[in-house]
Amino acid sequence: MTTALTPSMLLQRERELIRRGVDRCPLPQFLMWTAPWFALLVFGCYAAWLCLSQGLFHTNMDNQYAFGLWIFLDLAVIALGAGAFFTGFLLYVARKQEMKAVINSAVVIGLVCYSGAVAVLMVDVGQPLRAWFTFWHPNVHSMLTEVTFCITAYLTVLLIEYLPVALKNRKLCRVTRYAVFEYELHRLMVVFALLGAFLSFFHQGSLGGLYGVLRGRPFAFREGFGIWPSTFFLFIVSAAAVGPSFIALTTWITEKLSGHRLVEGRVYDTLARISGKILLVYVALKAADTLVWMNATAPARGFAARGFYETQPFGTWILLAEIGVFGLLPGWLLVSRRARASRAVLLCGAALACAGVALNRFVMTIQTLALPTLPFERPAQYWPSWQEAGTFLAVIAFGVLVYSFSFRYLTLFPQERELAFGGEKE
Amino acid sequence: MDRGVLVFGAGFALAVAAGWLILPGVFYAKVEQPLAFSHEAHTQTGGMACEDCHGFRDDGSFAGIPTLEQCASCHAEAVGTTESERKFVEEYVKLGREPQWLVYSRQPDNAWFPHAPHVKAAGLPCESCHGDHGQSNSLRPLEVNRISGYSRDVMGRPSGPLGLRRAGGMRMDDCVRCHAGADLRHSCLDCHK
Amino acid sequence: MFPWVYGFEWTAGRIVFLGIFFSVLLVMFLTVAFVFLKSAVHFRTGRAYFIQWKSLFHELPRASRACRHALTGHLPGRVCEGAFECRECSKHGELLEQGREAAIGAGAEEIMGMTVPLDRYYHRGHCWVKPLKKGLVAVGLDELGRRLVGRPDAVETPPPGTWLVANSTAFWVKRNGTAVRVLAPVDGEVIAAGGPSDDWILKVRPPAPLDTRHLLRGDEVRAWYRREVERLELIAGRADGAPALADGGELCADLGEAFPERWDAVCGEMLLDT
Amino acid sequence: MIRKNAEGKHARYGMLIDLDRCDGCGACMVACAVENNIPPGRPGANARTGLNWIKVHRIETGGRPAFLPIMCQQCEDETPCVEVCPQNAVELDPATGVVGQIPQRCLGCRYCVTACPYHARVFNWGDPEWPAGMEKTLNPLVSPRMRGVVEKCNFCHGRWHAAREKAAADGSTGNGPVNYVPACVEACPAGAMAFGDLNDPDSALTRAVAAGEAFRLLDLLQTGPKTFYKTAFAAVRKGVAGERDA
Repeated sequence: MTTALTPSMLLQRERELIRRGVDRCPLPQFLMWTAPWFALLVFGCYAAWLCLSQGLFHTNMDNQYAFGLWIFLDLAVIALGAGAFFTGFLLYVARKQEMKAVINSAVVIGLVCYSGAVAVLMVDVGQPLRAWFTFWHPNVHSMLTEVTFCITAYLTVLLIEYLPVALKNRKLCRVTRYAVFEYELHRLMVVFALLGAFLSFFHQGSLGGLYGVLRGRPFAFREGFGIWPSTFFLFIVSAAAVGPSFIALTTWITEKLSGHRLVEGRVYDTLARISGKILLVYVALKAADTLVWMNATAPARGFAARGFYETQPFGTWILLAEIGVFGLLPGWLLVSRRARASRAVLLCGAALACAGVALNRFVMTIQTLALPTLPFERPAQYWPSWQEAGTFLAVIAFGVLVYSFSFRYLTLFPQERELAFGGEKE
Repeated sequence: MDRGVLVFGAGFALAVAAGWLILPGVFYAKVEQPLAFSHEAHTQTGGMACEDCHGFRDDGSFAGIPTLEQCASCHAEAVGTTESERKFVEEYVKLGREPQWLVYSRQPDNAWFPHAPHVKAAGLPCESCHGDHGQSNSLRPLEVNRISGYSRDVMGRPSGPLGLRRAGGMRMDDCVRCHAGADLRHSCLDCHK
Repeated sequence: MFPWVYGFEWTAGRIVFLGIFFSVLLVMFLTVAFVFLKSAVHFRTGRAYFIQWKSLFHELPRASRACRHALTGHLPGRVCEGAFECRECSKHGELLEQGREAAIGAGAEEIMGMTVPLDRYYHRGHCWVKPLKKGLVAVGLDELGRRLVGRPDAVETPPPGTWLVANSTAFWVKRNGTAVRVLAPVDGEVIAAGGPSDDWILKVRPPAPLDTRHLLRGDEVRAWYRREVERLELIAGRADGAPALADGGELCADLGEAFPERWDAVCGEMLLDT
Repeated sequence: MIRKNAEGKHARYGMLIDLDRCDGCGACMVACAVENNIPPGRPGANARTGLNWIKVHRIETGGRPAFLPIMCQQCEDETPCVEVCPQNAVELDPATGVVGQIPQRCLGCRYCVTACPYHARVFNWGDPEWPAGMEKTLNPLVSPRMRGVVEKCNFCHGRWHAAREKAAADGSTGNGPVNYVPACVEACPAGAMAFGDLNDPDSALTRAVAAGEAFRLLDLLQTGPKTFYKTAFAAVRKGVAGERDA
């Protein structure tokens, strides 16, 4: 028996993909929301295609500014995506049960951030088809090798972690095979949480090490411990610090956009408290590192630290902002019980912390490359081309779309159904 | 035995056989030389040595396949009675037309293979890479990699376990195998340009 | 990467680095392989359907997961962790030994305007089980279930011979272009399916002797019914324009007709479908 | 990875550039481009997107301007670019001291470009394009590079290959240090550039470096370049090497 598919039947079929007990806007409204993001994605893919098919002259990078907007984006989203590994660690290893409320969302955010970063890296390198060379002929002394290995392995871990979330879709979980597989996989999630934490530890660190080992760039170069420069550890701590903040922020944004309560209030509180504590540790380490660098590392290489901040627009303010406005301030806002009692203040703190880590990645990428090393050089100028910006925006759009679809069809916030009953008793 | 195992085994055998028989043709195209040529006739009957035709230039570079001029110094008129020689003299020598020989050993652009260090300095005989090409009676068709356009080998002979590998292969591994055996370790730019 | 790749050397750095990398890959592979294996074992031992239900069970709101002993007030506030599989529950076993098992009675009870016969067992998914002769049982929707479903467009029953597993799918009711799954109250082989005029829907031959430890009976049913009406009010009253029940009012006879838009959501949630 | 050779000697090729002789004519840049098959710049290419392996910088020193040719400095202590390459596309040849860049192994991540303090590494931002007919003039000893890879000066390795081949043909093993001159040195009309083997105590280069006048760029970064500079003028040295190094 075949019947024509009427629009109302189509809507009904679509509704049946959404779990019972949660409210989602009608399909047309959802499509309206996704349409501009799709448009942005298409535009960005066109920009990326230009770079892939014709060469990177489409960008405004050059032989002095060999890293640009894209590398900054990679570093920033990978730091923000740290919420995935850190939440997993808190839930499965440290047994913080509140994290159950956001773990699925954190996994999707991690997946989005890492896949976006890998995708944009593939546009950024000149010969993406040779990406496998790093695996085949690895130079184990290079920080980038460590990054490549860990990120691909971790992306695999994230995909595996995403599987149970995806298989819990209302239609998919009716397939007994999927449901049983999901159930058993979920029971062993602690293995992947540990693997994720282990891999993240190394690649977040290696991304910092990436700059710390640049002896040719005294602004970035740091002494370290063993094979790892101090930036290795700073990156790990800062990523762990902002991961929970970013989860809190995205959860709140999703709550506002969907118009539903998704997690209990104390989840925000826990996320903020953890984030704030680690952020303060980070600020202390960062300050100590800066002092050592200013007084020992840089002068030993013939560079006065003062000179690094004489290039406009990278004045001393940028260092002060990083440590003060985007470090100490959010750290205090998130740690102080009184301050974070207000949801607005808590979210401000979280936003400042996230902005702070992005600023740090910006400084490490862009300021490092802008500063001259040879005494007669002038500071380099760089402004991204529309192709670079387009590819950047495509990654953002990709992230929003994956998250939106996941939110609609999967259970990102297990408490949502409970909260819809008005209960907050757990 | 389980029927499934049998089916699997048969399928596996079929796949292996197909790969063995069909894949070389997929990867390599066979191209015939413009003229039949017998090395044997020159070396055995004519008593010539390799370097009589394939010599070095003054700057140390290897001259490779002889020019028409070199050939014509003996073959201004037909020396023997074969059909291919008659064709060579009439269609090439008399008309002054260079035969477009296909070179089995043309190297990729980024590889630098000098004959002098191998032949003169290390004293390797030609046969170590080119096999018994010098004693062959006919020219094998050139097997061209359909993607890269390079020859499959430099006319080596079967070697390796079961005789499946050819000496004088054109891959970097084939160079490396010999160099590693001679305990010569290199940097990339030694052989790449 | 591998010893046979050109340029590979057995240096300490390489051994440590690649050793860790391959270990990570191995752990990932082994874990996933183990999960596949474990799943296969569940299918072989017949636990797959129960596990499917168990995994879905934890998605249900707390209000839908109350322990039967919480309903009767013996264990206040207790939430079931065992997917309503009281046969495997140690707590339930303890209480049974203390003689807390309610007895199956006779007659019927009027609860909130609904007739609930007490001569049978009830499953949390609103199916009753009534022992018949020759070791057969009849399975049907209780009155609340019938009012929720109303007059279904179709009831999709499994063909005779199908083996039902308790808490897995028993049959589907179709309405308004969508379908709600009804949970099987007992294990057993389907013998026959009833027509629209029958008050039962399936006749099942469960393994003898009939195990009813996981089913509600007697006093429990009363408490449970009151809780279920409360739950319905919560679910139905959640969204604006939903069928709110006036206190003391009676549930309409056909929810699917009264509120076609919300039928799928309300009926599905009440019947513990996901 | 030390090569065995009959002579048992390894070279450390280096260079000494006399800044007082360089008048910034750019002949070295042209000779380098011709020798190494460097394609003409793309439309809109500038000093920072072009493919020059050697660049002559003009430096204001207060008095007369100085000209400073910079190419790969062939660092030999913890060579910044070698360390960072994820896939061993950059290596320091222990037999010649030349930092080799293998375009066919390069994936174009540009981490080495970032790591080099001398900006001696250049990236192919697009496909190489030669004007019609010009591709026939390419140097067969040097393979042209493709889009998306990094390249840089290797002290004219094509000439080194040719010198080795000649040496082997002449009866040497062809494995020891060979004598050759990079194109820039050959082209310099002022004779400002000297090339030689720093391991050879008798070479003019070694003697000049040993004489103590020579200095290196960014010496304090401890990268150990094998390219030396010299000048008799303190102002020039200060302008080129900075306050601390001077």
